[in-house]
Amino acid sequence: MNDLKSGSNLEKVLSAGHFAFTGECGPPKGANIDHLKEKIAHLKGMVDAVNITDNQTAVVRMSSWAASAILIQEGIEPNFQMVCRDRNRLAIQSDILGAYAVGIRNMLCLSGDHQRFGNHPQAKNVFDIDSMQLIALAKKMRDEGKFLNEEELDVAPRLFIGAASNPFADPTEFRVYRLAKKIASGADFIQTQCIYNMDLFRDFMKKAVDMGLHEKCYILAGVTPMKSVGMAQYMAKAVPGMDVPESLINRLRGAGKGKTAEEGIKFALEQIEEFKEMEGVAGVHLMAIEWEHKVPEIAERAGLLPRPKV
Amino acid sequence: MTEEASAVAQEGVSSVEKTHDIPSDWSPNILAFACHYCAFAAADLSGVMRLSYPTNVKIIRLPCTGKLDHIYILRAFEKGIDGVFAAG
Amino acid sequence: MSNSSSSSDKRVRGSVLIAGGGVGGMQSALDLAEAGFKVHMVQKDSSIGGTMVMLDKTFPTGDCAMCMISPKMVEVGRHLNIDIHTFAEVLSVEGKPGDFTVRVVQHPRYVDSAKCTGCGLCEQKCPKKVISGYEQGLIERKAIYSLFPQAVPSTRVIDKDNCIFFQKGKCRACEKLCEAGAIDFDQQEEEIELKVGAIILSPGLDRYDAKVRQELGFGRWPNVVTSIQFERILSASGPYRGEVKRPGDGKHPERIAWIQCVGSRDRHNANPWCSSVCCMYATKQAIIAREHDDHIAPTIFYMELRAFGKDFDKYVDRAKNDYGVKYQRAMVSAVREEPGTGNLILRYAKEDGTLVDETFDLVVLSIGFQPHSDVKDLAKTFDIELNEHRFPKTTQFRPIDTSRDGVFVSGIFQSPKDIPETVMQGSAVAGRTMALLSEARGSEIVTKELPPETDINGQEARIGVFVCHCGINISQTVDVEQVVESVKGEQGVVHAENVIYACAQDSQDKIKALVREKELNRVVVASCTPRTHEPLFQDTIRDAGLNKYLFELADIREQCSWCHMGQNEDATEKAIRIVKMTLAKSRLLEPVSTDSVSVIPAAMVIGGGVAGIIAALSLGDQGFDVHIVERETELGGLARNLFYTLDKSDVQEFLKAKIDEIQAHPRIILHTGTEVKSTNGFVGNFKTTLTDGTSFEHGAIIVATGGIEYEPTEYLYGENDRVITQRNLEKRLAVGHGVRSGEKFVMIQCVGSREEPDNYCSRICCQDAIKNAIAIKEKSSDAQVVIIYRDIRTYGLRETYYSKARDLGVIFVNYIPERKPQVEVSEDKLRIKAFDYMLSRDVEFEADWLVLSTGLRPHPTTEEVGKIYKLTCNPEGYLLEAHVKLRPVDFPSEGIFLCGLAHAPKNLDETISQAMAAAGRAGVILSQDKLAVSGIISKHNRDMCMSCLTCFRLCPYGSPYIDEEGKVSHNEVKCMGCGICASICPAKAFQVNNFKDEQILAMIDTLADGMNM
Amino acid sequence: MIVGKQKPFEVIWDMIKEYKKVLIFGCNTCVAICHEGGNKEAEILASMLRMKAKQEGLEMEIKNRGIERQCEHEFFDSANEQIEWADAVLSIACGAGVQFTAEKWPKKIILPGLNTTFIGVVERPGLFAERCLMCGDCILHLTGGLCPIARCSKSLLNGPCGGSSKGKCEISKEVDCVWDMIVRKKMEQGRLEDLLRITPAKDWQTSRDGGPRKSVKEGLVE
Repeated sequence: MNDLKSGSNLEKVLSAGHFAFTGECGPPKGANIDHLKEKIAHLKGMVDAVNITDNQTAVVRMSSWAASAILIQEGIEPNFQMVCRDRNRLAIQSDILGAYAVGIRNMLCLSGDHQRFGNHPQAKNVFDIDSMQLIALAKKMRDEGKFLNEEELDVAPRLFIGAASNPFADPTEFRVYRLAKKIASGADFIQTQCIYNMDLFRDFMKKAVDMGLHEKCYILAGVTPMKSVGMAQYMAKAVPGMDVPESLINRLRGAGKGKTAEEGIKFALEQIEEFKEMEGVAGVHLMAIEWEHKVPEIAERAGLLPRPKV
Repeated sequence: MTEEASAVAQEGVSSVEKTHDIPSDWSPNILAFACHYCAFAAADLSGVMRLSYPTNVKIIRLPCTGKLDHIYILRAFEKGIDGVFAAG
Repeated sequence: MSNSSSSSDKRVRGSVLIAGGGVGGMQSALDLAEAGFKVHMVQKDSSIGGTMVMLDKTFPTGDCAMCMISPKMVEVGRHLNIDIHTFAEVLSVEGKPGDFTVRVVQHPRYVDSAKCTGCGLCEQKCPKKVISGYEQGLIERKAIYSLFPQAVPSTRVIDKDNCIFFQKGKCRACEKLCEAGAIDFDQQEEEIELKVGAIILSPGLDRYDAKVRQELGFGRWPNVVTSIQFERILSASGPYRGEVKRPGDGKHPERIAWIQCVGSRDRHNANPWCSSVCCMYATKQAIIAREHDDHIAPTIFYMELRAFGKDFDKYVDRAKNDYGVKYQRAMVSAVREEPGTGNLILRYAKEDGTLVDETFDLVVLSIGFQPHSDVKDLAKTFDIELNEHRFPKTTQFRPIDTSRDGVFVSGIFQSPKDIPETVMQGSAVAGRTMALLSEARGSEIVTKELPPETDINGQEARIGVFVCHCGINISQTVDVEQVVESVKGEQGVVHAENVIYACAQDSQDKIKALVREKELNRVVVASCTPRTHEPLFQDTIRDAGLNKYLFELADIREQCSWCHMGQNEDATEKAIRIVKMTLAKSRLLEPVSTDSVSVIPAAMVIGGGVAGIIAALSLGDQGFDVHIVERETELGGLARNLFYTLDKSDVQEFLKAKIDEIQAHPRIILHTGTEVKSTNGFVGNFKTTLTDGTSFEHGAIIVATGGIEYEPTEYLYGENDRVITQRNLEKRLAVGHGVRSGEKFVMIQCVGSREEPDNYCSRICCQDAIKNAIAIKEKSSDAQVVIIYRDIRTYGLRETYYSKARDLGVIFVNYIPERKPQVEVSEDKLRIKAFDYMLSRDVEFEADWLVLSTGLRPHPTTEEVGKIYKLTCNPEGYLLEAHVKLRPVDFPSEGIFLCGLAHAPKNLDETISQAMAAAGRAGVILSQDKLAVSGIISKHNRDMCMSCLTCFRLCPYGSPYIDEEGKVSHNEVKCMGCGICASICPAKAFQVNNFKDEQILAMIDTLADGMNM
Repeated sequence: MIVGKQKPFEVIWDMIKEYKKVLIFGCNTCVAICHEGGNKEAEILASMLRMKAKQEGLEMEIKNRGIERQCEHEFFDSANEQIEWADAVLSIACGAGVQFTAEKWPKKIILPGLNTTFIGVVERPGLFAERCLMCGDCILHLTGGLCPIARCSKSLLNGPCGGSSKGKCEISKEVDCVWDMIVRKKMEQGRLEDLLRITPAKDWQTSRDGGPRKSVKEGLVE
């Protein structure tokens, strides 16, 4: 992994063998860039790159590549997320070119949540291609310098291609194969869904390692600290593909009033400690949803600071 | 909300049912559909027992209430019959 | 009419005398008449109907008893080959099987049945009131009366003892009023001689006279009633119109007590037998009473709860759980009235022995059955032997044969039983008789010769309208002339007139004449209900050459004049409207041609156990080919493990004799070691292929797949070889193992029965235990036998064996399922601990043998066979009959019948009865040359059909099917004309004959046209 | 078959109320099978609309009739007279039938009474379920006979996505995850390797995305 594919900070951190640490931020529901800047300020210097979500949960927000561009202005490296729900292959390719042109170097390829539960359920979805095909498309543009239709493009967008993996969705026995498929399609790094069921994740990683997947790709474990018992219950019940063990909910409940958030952070820290040692895990992706200001504290307590300069 | 449903909601299209004021001397005309084997027999028995009920009830015999077609009920209402009673 | 060949010198006659017109007798009559035998029914009462007509509703469906039985009565009354002799009695019987001469006395009714139209006017006007026996003394009737409103025949009868004219020489009000001139005070007793081939006795039973039990207060306290009185109280057509009131003061009772076993199971004051039905009818009455008035709190005082029949326990559970019926196990020692309130104080001992006085508002005495007081005379008349209890002597293996050949017995007269078993035996004696008289089948029946039908194709409607006065039944309320005037000039009406009695012979003749004279092609009669009178008028116009479906009846009596009395103007208007609606339909009536299909005179019996064997023999003896299909290599089924019956008959000897008979029978073909692979076709025309490749055609199917015995896992069975089943014990005793003096036997009842997952009574185990206990005691009187039981359910005459076992010193210990007996093994001895619920203390027994009374289960093949023929099973896996009360051996699908353990657990004699019943029912079909398809069926228009399968999925009778071309076709033979297909078809590809959409819509439109809006 | 659903009564009423003579025109094939557009439904709808007209005090004549299929010329012959009579025809056929009626009667007002919903099967009596999206390039041989284009909410060709949970789709617990079904079926058949291959981006030209389609049967076409 010596020849850098994109030269992004994230890629450099990972290829240098550091334990990577990425954050996440949702663009504003409006054109309020001040609020965006305020949120990302908490992350500056705390993480190696910040994922900028793309109309996450099918709720309309500022476009992810525009928000990514603002991050670049602020001196923070974005991880530009792109979903297949809202664009056909024409728009996807033009957006990739545009993103690269404004300096974006990381792109996370996703299928995207269905619009049914977003704020425009009346929308016609696109899904011209799926996430797997998006990965392959990005790789083709970068490595072959070709559009999907085999036409040559002049300057290839050199992106560090990421993909998501949810070890907890069903059918669980297929999940590691799907990971392998994404890697085979061209994913350079993987960010997983939030992990709460450590037993299942350990098992998943063991299989991935057995298949040698960790040698072909960097796997970043997803962590979202629980803020409250209510949040844990909501995630357990309402978020598809989320596996929150009853024991964790009980642990949070047992922490007592006013102390659940701290207990949630403690659990996240324990997880990060384990991921540092876990074979095949190359870093942590911290999704502190609307809790960006807690990222420095968590990074600090997790012993992840300072972030390496590469 | 579908386009249609919202059209209904926005344009305030009148609902299917319309209510009317009922005059005080009004009495309803009622049509009963009765299964030959049970309800029609019950109607017979009420006669045998000389049980009295208003004359504005008429009965159409069916071989079984399974034969009761949607259109029978609709036609009755359409023609101005006030109440339909299906028994079987 | 013409007699189709009869000669008096023939040895075997094709006619049957049935003494008794209850539900059992009617079943026999209809089966026999349909199967080609002439039937003479002799009934002592003035109407047929028997006991069932007095009942309000029947369990478990809550169907109205009269609604179920009334169509049957009408059918019997109208059948061309059933002659009813009511108000008549048999005087003597001479001759031999095949050729009896019976003398019958016909008592005078003083009403000429040929003239009486049953209009009932005489009854209304008769000034003399008499206590009504039918209504159990709760209200009065008139001196000229009909037993009940739906009586068949409807001819009234004058009660001579109470008639003012007969007693005082003046009045004759009825005679003056009768427009038909039917009153005949000079009528004399008549004697008739009947020649018949066989005799069926089905005269029913009397009920115990509750006054004998003085301590219970019946006859003394007005609010103590008998169960039959309570049936009338509950009945919507009864004395209180279905309102639950007490006779004493008309108040609505809330606390109602039932006292069970009044007159039953009591050797000292009453009858020793169990009446079989009281536990269930009391439960039913409690439920129905609650349904009438939910303030009612029922309590049933009982000693043994005998819910032994199919789904009976479930019904009792429903009573307890859903209706709050309280079951109190206690003997009520006295009932006395609380002064001033009319309430009743019951004294009884609670489980713990304390004496309690509890107050109730109404007390119902569950009175049992007993033979009529003149039963000995009856036995003498028919020359049959009675048993010690004055019931006809029968045996376990020949349950419906009396001591006299050719004289058979059925129903409660044979022994106490409920309605379905009575109906079953009704069909069984019919089957038995069909076999006896098979060579004379068809020899004495009359068939009707009809003129050719007029072709009305293309003709405009020419309608004749006849409006009936029904004496004054209609005309006193409805202006009949005005009705006639109103229809004159209506489209298509070419004749309209009013007649005094449309159903009288002169009117019938007039209608026929007018059809010919005025070339009528539709006839409308406005009179009474089509339910009873439509067939009569249909026959009339058919006699005049019109297709019978060109007739339509307008009901202006039951549904107009009778329910709008005193509202003459409105009633007349309504009558006009009804007639015009009927006219609208009539204009659109079309002739309906009824098809018929041939019948293959052969049957297939699935299962070669006792049920299958008996059914096959009966059918073979009736003259039909029979294929028995038995999956095992040997016949006999479960009976191979039985050795003797309660009355000590030898089962193995019986079985061997029957198998020999089967093997020697020229008409029976045995297929053993094979099973049904598939059956195609429909009633009359089935084709079956067996797994061994054999295939054959047949017209009927009898499902007798039998049962298996539960293999216990409880009470150390299989672990200790001293723990055995009743069947093991029976074999030991039968093959000659002696019983040591002092040998100790403990029996536990309900092993694997009446508990989840098999929460039903297996019916046979109580009597099995008692049978074996008696056998032990008879081998060694000082052997110890203990029976640990929940309820001893020795119903009917079996009860006497229970008493006998007690007399022999068998110890009975009552347990409740919450505290089951415990079994321990210590030093080679079995120790059984139990909690005796009655004595409320722990008891302990040492035993050499622990005998488990294990239940029955349906045979596993029952479900498979059920799937082949689309038969449904109850949750326990027993096949569901077409109707629990009146069609106990039929299935909803025509041509398929049921008997034996596949239906429900039952004793050997009951299996034999049911097998003969199934054979009788099958015989009815197989004896037809052609099966007529009903006219009222759904017609399928294949051009309009797009095979959406909606009808195919929804038809309850499976008449739409997917044909060879893969499209939906309709098998009209299976169609019952319910019209579900027509009302649901999205393409409107179905129309029901005589109920076509256009016909119904025309009626609706005509109704609407006449409304004041 | 084609599955449809009758439009809300109010919507239908709004469409027809301005006309004096209205024919409710049923189609007795696909939409009759799903009990939305056959003779019976035409009869019911006509009756209800007549009542509505009466309640609204409008002088209208509303009749009903149906033909075998509204997508073929010849079947129309038997209904010509009534269509001619009507000011407006409310066709309760699928969208194809409505349009074909409109094409055949260019001067007539032809209105749709149904929403044409999907091509599906009778899963249980009364329960119709979508099976095919008519993409014009069938891939069922790759996916164990289960179509992810029609039955995956996102039409993913390389599923299942991360929202699959206990065999259900992320959009609703009422919707089966077809990819879950595909994976399990392939595993049962021992053909999981089929799913390890990456399915490339689909050529949607054969689908509606290639513009309105026609199909020619050589030898039959005139």
